[in-house]
Amino acid sequence: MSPRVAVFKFASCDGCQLSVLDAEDELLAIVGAVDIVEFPEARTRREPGPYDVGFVEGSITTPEDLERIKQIRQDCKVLVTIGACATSGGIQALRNMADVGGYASIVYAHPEYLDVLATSTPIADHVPVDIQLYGCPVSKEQLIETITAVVAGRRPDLPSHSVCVECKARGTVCVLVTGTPCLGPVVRAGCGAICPSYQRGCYGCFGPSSNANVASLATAWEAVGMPRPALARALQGFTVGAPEFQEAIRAL
Amino acid sequence: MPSEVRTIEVGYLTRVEGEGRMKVVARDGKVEEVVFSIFEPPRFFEAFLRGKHHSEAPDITARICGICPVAYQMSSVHAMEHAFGVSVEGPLRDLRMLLYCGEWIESHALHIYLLHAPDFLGYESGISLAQDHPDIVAMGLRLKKAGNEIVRVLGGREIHPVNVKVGGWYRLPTRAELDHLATVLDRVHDDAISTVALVATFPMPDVSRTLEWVSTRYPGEYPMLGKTVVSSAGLDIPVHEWNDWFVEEHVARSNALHSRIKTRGSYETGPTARFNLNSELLSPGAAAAAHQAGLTAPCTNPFQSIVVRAVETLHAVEAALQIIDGYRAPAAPAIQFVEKAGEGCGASEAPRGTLFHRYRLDAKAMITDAQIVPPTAQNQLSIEEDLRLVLEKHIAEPDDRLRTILEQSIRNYDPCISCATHFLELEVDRG
Amino acid sequence: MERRSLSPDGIRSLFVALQQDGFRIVGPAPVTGSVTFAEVGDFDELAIGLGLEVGPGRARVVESPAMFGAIGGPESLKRWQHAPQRVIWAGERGTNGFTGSAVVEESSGPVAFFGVRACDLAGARVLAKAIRRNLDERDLTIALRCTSFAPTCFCTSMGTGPDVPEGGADLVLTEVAGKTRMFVATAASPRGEALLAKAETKPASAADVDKADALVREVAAAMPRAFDPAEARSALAAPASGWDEVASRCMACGNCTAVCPTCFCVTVLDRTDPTATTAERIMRWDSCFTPGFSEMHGGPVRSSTAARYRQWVSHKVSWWWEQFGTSGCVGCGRCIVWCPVGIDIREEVSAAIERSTAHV
Amino acid sequence: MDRARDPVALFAPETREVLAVRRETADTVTLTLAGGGRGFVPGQFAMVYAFGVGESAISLSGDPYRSDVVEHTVRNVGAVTAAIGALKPGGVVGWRGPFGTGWPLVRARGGDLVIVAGGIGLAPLRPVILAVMADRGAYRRVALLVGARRKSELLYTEQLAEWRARFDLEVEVTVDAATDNWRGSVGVVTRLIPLLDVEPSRTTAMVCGPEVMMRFSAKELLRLGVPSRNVFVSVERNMKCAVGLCGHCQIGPLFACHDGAVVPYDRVAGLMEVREA
Ligand SMILES: Cc1cc2nc3c(=O)[nH]c(=O)nc-3n(C[C@H](O)[C@H](O)[C@H](O)COP(=O)(O)OP(=O)(O)OC[C@H]3O[C@@H](n4cnc5c(N)ncnc54)[C@H](O)[C@@H]3O)c2cc1C
Ligand code: SF4
Ligand code: SF4
Ligand code: SF4
Repeated sequence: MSPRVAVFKFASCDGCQLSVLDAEDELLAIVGAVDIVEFPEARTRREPGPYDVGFVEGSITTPEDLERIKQIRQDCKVLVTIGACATSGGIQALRNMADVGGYASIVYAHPEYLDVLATSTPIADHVPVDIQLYGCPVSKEQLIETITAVVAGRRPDLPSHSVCVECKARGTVCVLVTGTPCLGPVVRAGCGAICPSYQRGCYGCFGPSSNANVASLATAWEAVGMPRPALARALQGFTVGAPEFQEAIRAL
Repeated sequence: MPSEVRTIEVGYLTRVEGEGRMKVVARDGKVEEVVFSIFEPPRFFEAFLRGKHHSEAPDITARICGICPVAYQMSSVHAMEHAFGVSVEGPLRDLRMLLYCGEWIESHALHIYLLHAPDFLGYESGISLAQDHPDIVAMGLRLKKAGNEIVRVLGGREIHPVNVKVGGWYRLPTRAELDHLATVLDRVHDDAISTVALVATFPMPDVSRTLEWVSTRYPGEYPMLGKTVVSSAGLDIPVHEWNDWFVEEHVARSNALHSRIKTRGSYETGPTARFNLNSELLSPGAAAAAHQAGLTAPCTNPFQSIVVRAVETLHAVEAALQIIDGYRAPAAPAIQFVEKAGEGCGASEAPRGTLFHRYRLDAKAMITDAQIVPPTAQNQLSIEEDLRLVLEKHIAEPDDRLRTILEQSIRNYDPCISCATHFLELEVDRG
Repeated sequence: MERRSLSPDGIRSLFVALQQDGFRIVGPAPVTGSVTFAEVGDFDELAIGLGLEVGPGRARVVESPAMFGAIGGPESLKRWQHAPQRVIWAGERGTNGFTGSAVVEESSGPVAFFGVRACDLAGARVLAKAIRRNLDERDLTIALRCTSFAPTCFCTSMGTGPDVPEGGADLVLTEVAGKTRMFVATAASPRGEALLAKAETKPASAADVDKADALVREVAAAMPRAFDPAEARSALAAPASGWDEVASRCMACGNCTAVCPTCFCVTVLDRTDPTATTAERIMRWDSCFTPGFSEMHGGPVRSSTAARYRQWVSHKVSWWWEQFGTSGCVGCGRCIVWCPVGIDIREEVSAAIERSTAHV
Repeated sequence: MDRARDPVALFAPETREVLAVRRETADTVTLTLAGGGRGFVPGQFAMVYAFGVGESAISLSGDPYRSDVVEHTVRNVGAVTAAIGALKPGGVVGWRGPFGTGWPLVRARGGDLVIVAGGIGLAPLRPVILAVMADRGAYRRVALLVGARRKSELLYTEQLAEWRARFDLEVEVTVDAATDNWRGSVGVVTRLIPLLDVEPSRTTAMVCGPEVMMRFSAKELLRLGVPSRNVFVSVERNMKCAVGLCGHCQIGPLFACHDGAVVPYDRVAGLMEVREA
């Protein structure tokens, strides 16, 4: 019997689950190999759990979410979080930083009206997660790799090293060494090093790599005219909620 | 005689982008309540845009919606350029249109084949449609892939592309990249034509209504990157006068703002509105295909929006080919400008309709205030009016069938709920 | 062998001769932000009159008085010798187990490596030993002796340049940049000679030859000494401590290993189709700086950045000798230029030598 | 490049049928694969490939004198070993080998032999025991010290019992924790080394197990007086190719895949003593 797969959504832009439908070449083969029994964005037929694999997009932002994710965890044998929202709270986790901008007060002005939590948090803060796919959005290739790896019983190839490894393999000239600020050295690979190949620095949508050394990167940024506060600002993006970046922002 | 009350509720609308629900109540054959509401949790984009540098807006606002990120990038860069008193024209603008063509093709093909066609053909999803009609879905996927390929080549990736910036681009495409796109588009040109013919054969519920249609306009072009806003009731204003004419309101049951035209009420934006206001500006092939499909402006049957979408897809394929053909690389990937304080407005045509952005910037070109009006919020009232109409017309149908038609009529708008819940302030009327 | 001289037009004719002989040509080309080896289809795609101003963690394109003035671009010959990623095996599940076979690399035509320097050639020789694969015998190397050097260069310390050793290339060019650009050419193999015969050349005057040789000698004399390879070999033979300071700067990003012409490490990955009926094994560049590199169940053997940096440097300048009878470092300086934080292997090795002698 | 001599051909496995599967412990099985070991030396390993999942270095654990089949004892610790461990008779794996160095049986002849195994480390040493017993007269005293975490994790229990019953083989088994009605020796295996009745200067020692266990065993053996050049250990490192091309298995100047896995302790003592992490 083919594995029963479900796709769930929390606070998000839907971009990550759309990546499933963006796998045009593989889509029909995938739906032939796995049974997508729960995927409200794509099908009306809906089936309750248990599921073999559950893909979760989005961050936890409401009290109901807290309950729903626990149920989903119980229903799924393998739980895969997809994207920056699900793995680090997403861009909406900017609200977690009390000192940023005036919008926290917008949330708190009428808290009684809100069924919204003061924070946007990653799924793994609430339930154990088996596989994490990073990125805003996730990489289609990594998504396909994960699905095929689960079908084959393989460990998916999801490296935690820096973007630079992919950047060099691709043959892009380093934009940082040639004068443009880039977060690549402290950011997790997976996208294929897109930004440098478009002549801009990596802006970190895959979150921190393992062994991320932001303090050292600060010197490289200074060398291209970007002082420490600029680096701190740059880290306040789509993976602002990652603890390594939070810590680095405080230290900078 | 006890009165008969029928309630049809769909707690979680499927095959739409985001989380919404629908409820209609009829008493003794009379429509009593019609609600299309949005419960997707808000993400407070306009709030956290405050304090961000203007250059971050295209990347940040893209994350409002994974299905139309290009639209957000376009409306935001136009608003910023308006604030700085510059405008991007010539080949840099053409490339923006090319990127937009990619998004239209991708988004329309997704909606037509995977989300909407199943309603007309009696399937619960594109996935099950593919089981019986693999050729049809394969054709849709080919088209979708071609659209995505444009966005990937110009933007770096299909969703949340990275190459758009205020003033132009980070990197210009190479001739080889554009030639590759031309080949890709040539290959799906026939698919785009066949798509119009195919959807024109779909059985349509027979409903007709007229309302005020709104779209942007740019002289001589089928609208994409608009300069003015026009309507079927004679509105014709520069984009920056948007707030003088349109107003957003809070509605209790929804996590989104509804908009209406001041003093007039609901209106529709999107493919049908664009077509009704600009059909003479379609590419020759698209105009011919529309004619052959029996589609004429004004199109008053909301269910025909699927045909309009197919026509626009063909238009985008042809427009893209024309842009590639005429492209001459400009000297620099972006124009120079001086950052300054001010306010700027921009609007463009997301696949689902007009997307309006307005920003206020301080002296360091940091955002102090942002306003985003996405198409689905604008259409919410007309969606409800359509539901009412359809309900009245089909009230005799059994519940299951009725529910299907009602859901289908919501999908006529290809609603994008993630977009609709961007909002700034929250004032929820809990009755 | 007789030495000939070529004008810039002569160089162009050499290029055209290569094209006519059916070579794919890899030479110094302007790529956004730098000048580096790339495949070019036309002589005018070469980086003519461009140089690189490089330093630790820094590179900028500048104008150059020389026709080919750029030293230190990120690409060596490695990309053409040892592809970043390739499928090495493909198989299919059958009713009875599976079948499969090795995917041996298809030749995409012989390559002419144009304008390669002594350190690039040394890098290719060292890499060939590690991957047990020489350049294709149909490939051709047209070397350029260095008449200037970058502040990151240390080929003289490693004994790899600036002169091209005998048999190191098919054709050796030396650019004499003056009011008029001129090249002295020496055919170093019969194929090099045949190629030269097809180009517009004239006999080189003794003065030109002397000038060319003097320029190369001047470079050799002027290049500062980095460290003594023998000392480095013994100082780094046993793992010692002292790597925490460099580890505080190193980002474990892997740029150094990627640009190093001799770093050869790869990983092997598996891929399947959605139904797991076909499978592929993929070989891809890896780096001793990645966490997966030394992974055993329970975690990596070398988890700290200090351990990874030590592994890299020790392997390059010490253990390589035992494995392949040569230093793994050829002194090209690429790892210094392309390390985003400018970590300088010369300084780190010197410091390690100092630490080891201080211990004794 | 000389494409004809592309060394990736070295990566291509042959296919082998699983003839038998014997469960050793909850997470460990011994597989019998069709086809011989190509004259492997005890201590050598093969790369065993599970289709679509990946390849792992697995020691040859069977009788070196059999030329029709090979045996592998596999502990399930991850994806590849799980897939291999789940195979049933009739299943097929990919196989390349044998690779690496072997235990120094020739050198051990005429002297005393001490074999120290911890956990799965007994697998590469079983061919040694089988070879020694087939030629028992060639060695003087032979001692086998086996450690496991608990009784239920002991490998080859039936065979161990047979070996213990022999008079020409000294077998000591110890567990870290006395569970499952264990009535034998308790404690780490290294504690048994000082009690050995061997002539140290004429002793060859072969040690395989977790890295710490090998380090402490080696120390005890040296303390007993066994010359360091006579102590052999097996170094395990992440291996992606087994033919010296991937670079992963390096430990100092050694490639564990062809300079090892079996190495004289004095070659790696310095490397094993400095914590690499
Ligand atoms: C020379 C040698 C002989 C071996 N003999 C045996 C044996 O007889 N029986 C047995 O059960 N195991 C043996 N192993 C260990 C076995 O190779 C690993 O347990 C196995 O590779 C783990 O792979 P996995 O995918 O199941 O686990 P995972 O934990 O999913 O593996 C993840 C990664 O780590 C690497 N890895 C993890 N653990 C090890 C390890 N201990 N050694 C090397 N690489 C590792 C794998 O290559 C893989 O890349 C031997 C290892 C070596 C080097
Ligand atoms: S991670 Fe990014 S792309 Fe994915 S759902 Fe969140 S905002 Fe969208
Ligand atoms: S451009 Fe960025 S990602 Fe690429 S190598 Fe340089 S620092 Fe790393
Ligand atoms: S030395 Fe430099 S290039 Fe190498 S891993 Fe460290 S930071 Fe990266």
